[in-house]
Amino acid sequence: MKKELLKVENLKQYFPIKGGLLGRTVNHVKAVDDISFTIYEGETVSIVGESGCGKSTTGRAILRLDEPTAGKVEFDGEDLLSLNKSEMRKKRKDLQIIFQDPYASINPRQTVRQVLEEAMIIQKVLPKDKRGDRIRELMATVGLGAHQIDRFPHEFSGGQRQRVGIARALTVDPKLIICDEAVSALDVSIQAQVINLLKRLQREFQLTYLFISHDLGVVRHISDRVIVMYLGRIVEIADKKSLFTNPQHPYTKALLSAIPSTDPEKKKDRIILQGDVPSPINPPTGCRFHTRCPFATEKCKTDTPELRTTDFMKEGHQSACHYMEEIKAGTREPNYV
Amino acid sequence: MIKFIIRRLIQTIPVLIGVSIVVFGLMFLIPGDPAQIIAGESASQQQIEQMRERLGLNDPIPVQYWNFISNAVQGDLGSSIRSGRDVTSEIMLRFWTTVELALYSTILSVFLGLIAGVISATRHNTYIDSGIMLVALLGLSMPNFWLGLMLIKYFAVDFGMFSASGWGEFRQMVLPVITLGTSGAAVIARMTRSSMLEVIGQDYIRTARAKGVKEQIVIYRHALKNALIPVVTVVGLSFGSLLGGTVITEQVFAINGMGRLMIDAILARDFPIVQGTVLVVSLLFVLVNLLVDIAYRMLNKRIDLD
Amino acid sequence: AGNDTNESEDSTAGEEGTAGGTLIINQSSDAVSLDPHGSNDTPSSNVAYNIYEALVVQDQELNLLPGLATEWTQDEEDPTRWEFQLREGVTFHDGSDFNAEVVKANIDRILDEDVASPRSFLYDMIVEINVIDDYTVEFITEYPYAPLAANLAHNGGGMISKELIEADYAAMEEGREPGAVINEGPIGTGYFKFENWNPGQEINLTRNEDYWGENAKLDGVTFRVVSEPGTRLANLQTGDAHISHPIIPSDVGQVEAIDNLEVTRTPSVSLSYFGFNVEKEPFNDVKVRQAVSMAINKDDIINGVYDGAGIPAIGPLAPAVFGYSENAEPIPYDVDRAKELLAEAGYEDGFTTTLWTNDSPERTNAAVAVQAQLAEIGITVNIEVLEWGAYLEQTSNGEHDMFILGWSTVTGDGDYGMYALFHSSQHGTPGNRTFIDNAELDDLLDQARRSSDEQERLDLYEQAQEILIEEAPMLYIHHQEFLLGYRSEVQGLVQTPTDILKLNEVTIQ
Amino acid sequence: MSQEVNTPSTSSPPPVNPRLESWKTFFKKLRKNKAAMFGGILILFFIIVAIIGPYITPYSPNQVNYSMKLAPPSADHWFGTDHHGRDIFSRIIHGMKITLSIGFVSVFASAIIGTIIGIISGYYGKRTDAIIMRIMDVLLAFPGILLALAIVSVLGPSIENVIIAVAIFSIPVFARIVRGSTLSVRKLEYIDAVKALGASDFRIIFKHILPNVTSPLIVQTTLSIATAILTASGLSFIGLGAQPPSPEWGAMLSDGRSYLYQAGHVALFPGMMIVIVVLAFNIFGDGLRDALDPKMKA
Amino acid sequence: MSTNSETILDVRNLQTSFFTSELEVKAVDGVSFKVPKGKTIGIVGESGSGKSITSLSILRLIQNPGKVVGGEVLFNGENILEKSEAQMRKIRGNDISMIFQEPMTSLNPVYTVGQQIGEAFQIHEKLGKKEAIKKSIDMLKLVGIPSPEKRVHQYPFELSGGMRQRVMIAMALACNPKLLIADEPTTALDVTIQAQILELMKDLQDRLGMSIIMITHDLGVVAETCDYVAVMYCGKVVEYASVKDLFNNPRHPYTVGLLNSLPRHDEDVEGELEIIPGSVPSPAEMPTGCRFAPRCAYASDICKELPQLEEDENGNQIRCWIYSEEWDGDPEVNVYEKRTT
Ligand SMILES: Nc1ncnc2c1ncn2[C@@H]1O[C@H](COP(=O)(O)OP(=O)(O)OP(=O)(O)O)[C@@H](O)[C@H]1O
Ligand SMILES: Nc1ncnc2c1ncn2[C@@H]1O[C@H](COP(=O)(O)OP(=O)(O)OP(=O)(O)O)[C@@H](O)[C@H]1O
Ligand SMILES: [Mg+2]
Ligand SMILES: [Mg+2]
Repeated sequence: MKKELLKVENLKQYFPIKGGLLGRTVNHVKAVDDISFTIYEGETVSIVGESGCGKSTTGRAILRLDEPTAGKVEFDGEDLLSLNKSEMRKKRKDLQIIFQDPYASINPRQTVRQVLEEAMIIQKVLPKDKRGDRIRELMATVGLGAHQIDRFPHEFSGGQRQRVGIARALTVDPKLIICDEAVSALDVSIQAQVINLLKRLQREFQLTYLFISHDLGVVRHISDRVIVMYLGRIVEIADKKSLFTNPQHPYTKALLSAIPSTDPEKKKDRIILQGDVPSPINPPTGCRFHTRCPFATEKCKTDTPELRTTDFMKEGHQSACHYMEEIKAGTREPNYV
Repeated sequence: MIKFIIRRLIQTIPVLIGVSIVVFGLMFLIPGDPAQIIAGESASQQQIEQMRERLGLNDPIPVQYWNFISNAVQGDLGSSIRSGRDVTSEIMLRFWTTVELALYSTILSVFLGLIAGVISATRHNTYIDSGIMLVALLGLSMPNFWLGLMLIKYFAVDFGMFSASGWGEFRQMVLPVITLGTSGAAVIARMTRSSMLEVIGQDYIRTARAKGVKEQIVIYRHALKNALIPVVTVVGLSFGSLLGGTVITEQVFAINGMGRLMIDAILARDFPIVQGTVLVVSLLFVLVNLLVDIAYRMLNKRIDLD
Repeated sequence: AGNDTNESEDSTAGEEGTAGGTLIINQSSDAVSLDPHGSNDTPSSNVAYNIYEALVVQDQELNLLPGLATEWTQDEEDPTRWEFQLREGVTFHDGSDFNAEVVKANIDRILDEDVASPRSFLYDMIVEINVIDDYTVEFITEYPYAPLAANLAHNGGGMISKELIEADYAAMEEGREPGAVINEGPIGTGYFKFENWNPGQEINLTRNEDYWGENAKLDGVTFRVVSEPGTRLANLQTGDAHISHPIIPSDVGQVEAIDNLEVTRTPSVSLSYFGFNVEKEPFNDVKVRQAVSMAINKDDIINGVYDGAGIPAIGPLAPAVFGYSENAEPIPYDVDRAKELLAEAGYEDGFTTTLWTNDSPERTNAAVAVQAQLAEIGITVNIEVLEWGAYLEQTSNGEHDMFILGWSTVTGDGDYGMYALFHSSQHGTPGNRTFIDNAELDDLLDQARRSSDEQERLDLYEQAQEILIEEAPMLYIHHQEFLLGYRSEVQGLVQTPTDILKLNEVTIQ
Repeated sequence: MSQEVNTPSTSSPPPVNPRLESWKTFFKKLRKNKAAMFGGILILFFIIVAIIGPYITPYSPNQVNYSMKLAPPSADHWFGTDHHGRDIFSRIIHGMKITLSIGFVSVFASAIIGTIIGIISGYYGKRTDAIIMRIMDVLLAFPGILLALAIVSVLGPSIENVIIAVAIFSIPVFARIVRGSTLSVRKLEYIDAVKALGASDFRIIFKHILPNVTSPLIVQTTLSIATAILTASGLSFIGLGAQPPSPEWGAMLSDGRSYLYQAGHVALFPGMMIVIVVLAFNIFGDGLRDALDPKMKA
Repeated sequence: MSTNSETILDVRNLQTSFFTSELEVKAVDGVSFKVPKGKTIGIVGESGSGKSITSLSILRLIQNPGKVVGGEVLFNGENILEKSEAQMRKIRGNDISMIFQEPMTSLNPVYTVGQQIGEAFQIHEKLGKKEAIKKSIDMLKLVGIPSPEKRVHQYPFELSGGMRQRVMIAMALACNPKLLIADEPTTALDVTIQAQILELMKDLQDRLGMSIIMITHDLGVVAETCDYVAVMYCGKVVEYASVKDLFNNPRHPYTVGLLNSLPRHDEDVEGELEIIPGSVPSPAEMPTGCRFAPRCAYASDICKELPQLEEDENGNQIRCWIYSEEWDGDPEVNVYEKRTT
């Protein structure tokens, strides 16, 4: 019954680092290093993870905004990477992205109206005379007033710009939207409006989201499944409930424990991660998390753990840790110093 | 980047071949016969025929081109039809003069242009701005001969500060450099101004200010570097065109440069010299533009040339 | 300070200047070649004149005087045979002797097809040169040719060291251009020696201490290239140069107003003219040509365009040229008559024509003046400016209607002044760009060059000029005056009507 | 979820044509810019003078009168007379049309062509860029006079052809400037954003990159007008362009070269007019730039 | 508000407007609050309510066509708005520094991050270039950027969103400012890094007595870091309270609505999130009275008049008629009851 909408296989994205006066390539940033996952039609999959672990890069690579170094991206059964330019252009109607940085991603010389209208023109979504109404409707949808319609991006606040970005992505009625920190700059009430809207659209039009966010509250609210990334790799993937209630990977656990609480009185016992944060330029060998993992052993330094599932995990819940069982059983003590 | 440079240098070869073919083609297209020009208003048919024979002008054009190019590859650009002198030595005699003249003028125009442009931009829509831009436009619209002769009249004849002609000594270099530098300075000033205006409103300028950076540094470090791309382009263009075409200034200040050599040769249909100078100038142009592209990358690492 | 036309000549006789110093002459362009056989332009001639000498010399009035030849005769019996007696004891700057072999080598070289000298037309009637003895040489011409001596006086007949000629030939074997070696180190017998040449910039000459005659007074001469008239003037003012050769007419007033600067005006042997293409309508009708000639007020043009520097031309020859006729009746300035003539020719409403000029400001200005004057008689003239190379080619192809050119009778002989311009054998490149073809005229010109009798020649030329005025193949505008600016400290300067500066007597005070 | 938020805003403003609207704001900004208005009015004035001026000049532009040669400015001859005794003022008025069209048409033609070439080159980069830019290098390095001679010999002498020649000379200039700026904007994130919408290259180039290179483009265009007029006058000497006695300003200026010292006004007035025209275009260009800049105060 | 502790910044009735072609946009319309020394005050509120503009006004970095049209900003008792540009420069970056909201456009694209952070050291601590870079590396390490020695030589576009934001933070913290204005400093950071950064700020605050203005939408962050909170709506402060009071006893209807909209991370809530109905009024239709009134469930007649910011005995402030004598609506109204989370 579930239809595979997006299938990412062994995706890699390496950026060259240029050094020296003459800019030779001295190294690579392995921003995304061999990840695979599937998104089914009508569901919301979130990607969470450390900043810089390759979330945005994944999104961009799927859309071919940067040509991936290697891998396969299948959308609706079609291999996106093999499409030629004009085929890809048509495909883009179905695949949209809300950029992380709303200001940088809007042409500073266009008013909101122009931004939205352009999207419609490009994908020919509406006849000319209907566009004006649709623009106002979209504006209202994201909580912007009609009086702001002819304003330029720099005349908006950060959150307002982000809403322009959201409206733009919605304009063309896509099937899949990659929401890169789409609601992070919004105040909670607007955020709530937008999230409600996204969910409603999903219900009505079978929209699919790849939701990149740091706000685990939002993630928990909106997702069906969650992917946890660390340093260019997927370390855990599970349905929402399973992940929040039964996290397996030590990194996931650390992440969940760090969520700030809205209760000023509540003191939390956070898992404070030790050690230097490694860099994707020279990622650690073996398990990439081993440099900071309280459970790490010699094995973690040499052997790369695969995503796998255990009997105490729900179906579809996978995690990449050598010691899930031991940790679960409590036979492995964290070695905090 | 080294690969890039090497690739660009390799690209000069088709450029030079292209230039030489076009020059060759055009030289035959346009009316005028070197033999007749050398002879002047009168020359018997037979005499002209003799001269054409001697110069190899009666060969089919492809043969002539082949002769030229096969010699050129060996570094022999032939010899002048008019004077019989070696083309290479004719060019080398003037090469450095022209390069110096172009270089100094460019330095002057960059210096003046940048300062004027920046001041203008920071004082946007004030009297200072308008004043500077007025001067710049005057500088631009003034024909070189006019400016040159005026400078000569006042600074060479009346005040005796500088020489009116020649090249080599400081006294001789000042006036031509000013003459040539002025219009370049004007263009650079205008370019800098408008480009700065684009940049000054950006967020990162605000960030710099928020750091407590002195306004001067905000302008000259943070804004200017971002604004330089079009400026660098025009600097490259004007430097390039100075290398190829300073004829009027050279004439006014009696400077023995490549510009005049080239124009005289064109007018005299002295093919070998024309070919030689055009090739040298093209080579320089390609190099200058290579430098410009490298400068782009230095200014903005996001510009990816490979 | 102002100077009048002939004062320059007097200044030769002026107070003795002190010897020494280097004279700096600003020229408008560089010498093309210092091989006297290899160039045909005034700057080259001007420099070369000081290095090389010819067999015959012309004085101020273009009289022929002994040069490297002490005397010469044209055989009365066989007018194709000439004998020249050479000066003895003359050495070249390289120390080699000047003798009959040298003369033969030089003339042979000019006529050598491989050298392709642009001067060869001056001597191409010579079929044979015989060395009689060391200092006697015999020329055999194809037909009797009276002006030979005058032609030999031309700078193109300058004598080059024989060794140098041989070296030059040797270099030609190796693929170098003819004249390349000579150009690098010219060697003649003149009162100045070549020192160095920085092409495009300057040529330096030093005094020849071993000159056969009286040594030059200057230590040396520098010819500098300053093409901008304003800069030449500025250099003159600042003392960076002694002579500006030339100054432009519009600067005369200014130079005269400056204390230590002088101007000389030298009448020339040159002619400026507007040619008609007599093969094309409407200029194939002599009435039209006459009408145009009558409609032009030459004085207006001379004053307006040339600032008075010159005299109106009646025919093609300037007064100083041998063969000039004082009796020739000019076509009058008469607008009414011009209109009548036009009407007679069937153009009562005038016509439209084009006038070509090359990119010289003076010629363009003259064109504008003529255009305005012809408008008065209903002729609409469109001016087209052509670049020199194209101009020469297209006018010699006869593509023009009207055109402007000049002619300088450098040998000072009527043959040079008329043959190439008007003989029907000379259509096109050789000089006859009006394409006039008049049998009677041809005959006169042929006879005149063959006759060895001066008076007969003068008569023939007078007839020729009458025909030329009547036929009006061209509108003779004026005979230019050469304008020279110099600093007062320069003394003893002589400029010939052929635009040569004689420097042997010059001193700097 | 409360529906109020999602329904179209109740106070829907009257329908407006958005494009018209943005033009309106553009013109509004332009109108508010005093300098731009001044420049624009000057240009308009020149155009009017160019059209009706020739009917109202005091003298015929080609009226030769050697008795009045090089007369300084006076009540009779406001700008004096030239070396043919022609009234410079009348000549300037008559020359306005031809001069403006040379300056204007050639610059606009080359700006348009050069911009297209430059944007394509900068946007596609790589091979395309290399080939286009090398061709531009050839064109730049090429002696203009040779090209001009070729044009006269093939197309014959005419005003149109001088415009063609001048335009060809300046194409590479525009191409390089535009390409440089294109290189620096093509990687910006908002370009990615429209790409993600499926915009064609054509749209990206003309809608998103072009507006961001307008500023150097406007500067270069307005400046080139001066250069074009001066270049054209240089070409008239080899038969391209305005032939004597045409009162084209550049040619008048060159005529004055011989009289710079004793009758400076011959060169001064045409020179001054060129300055004023160039000034007008530049001021107008600046205003245009400001009006196009969304961050500039309206 | 505790009047006994020293106040480092006192914003009084600050007004900033943008003069656009049509009308005046009053982005900040009479904002007042105090920042006690060594404390953190949070500013939360409607997106577009003027939080960023307020902070920019404090630093006097408002650009054309914007203008501070009224009010006072007392920093250590001196009105910043009256200082000369030169004096202002000494304050900026050194005494008061700011983390901007847009990390991409706020970083200069043509300089490496090291150069940009190092500049602050060069200006205010007069360090040489090399030392400045060294200290920049330290700063990058401090904000948790991996392999800082390499990153320091990278350009902004080569970094991820979160890294850019941390570069901004490093830059702002470089010279140990007395007052830090952090405009959404952690939106692009994952929670572990966020915790680390907040820890770092706390640490600096403890060590150096730094005061912080924390602008954020993340109420969790507010709860964890702030001592006081100002809630803004439409260019005005509507509520100001200690963090405890605000979360435990929010009084303004808008504050309550805000808290209700929060998605939960600790339990699964099915269905939609709660929202505040209605939308923000446009400047043209700005109500003359309480600006929230059109969306307020309790609004009554008196709300057509503008309520004043009233301070209660705890130093908490509220701009709402409900808490005044004149209240004409339901006298039993209890806003807090509506709280759902
Ligand atoms: N240049 C400008 N011209 C006109 N209006 C502007 C300009 N800049 C900001 N505004 C308006 O000022 C108001 C306040 O903006 P500000 O950036 O302070 O909001 P904010 O509270 O920081 O919002 P966010 O949380 O979304 O960042 C907004 O409504 C915005 O539209
Ligand atoms: N154009 C680029 N050149 C070089 N490195 C890059 C480039 N773009 C991204 N990177 C690097 O790739 C890595 C992943 O970046 P990405 O933007 O995907 O992170 P992210 O997971 O989205 O982080 P954040 O949550 O902070 O936005 C980072 O280390 C970043 O420095
Ligand atoms: Mg990201
Ligand atoms: Mg903000």
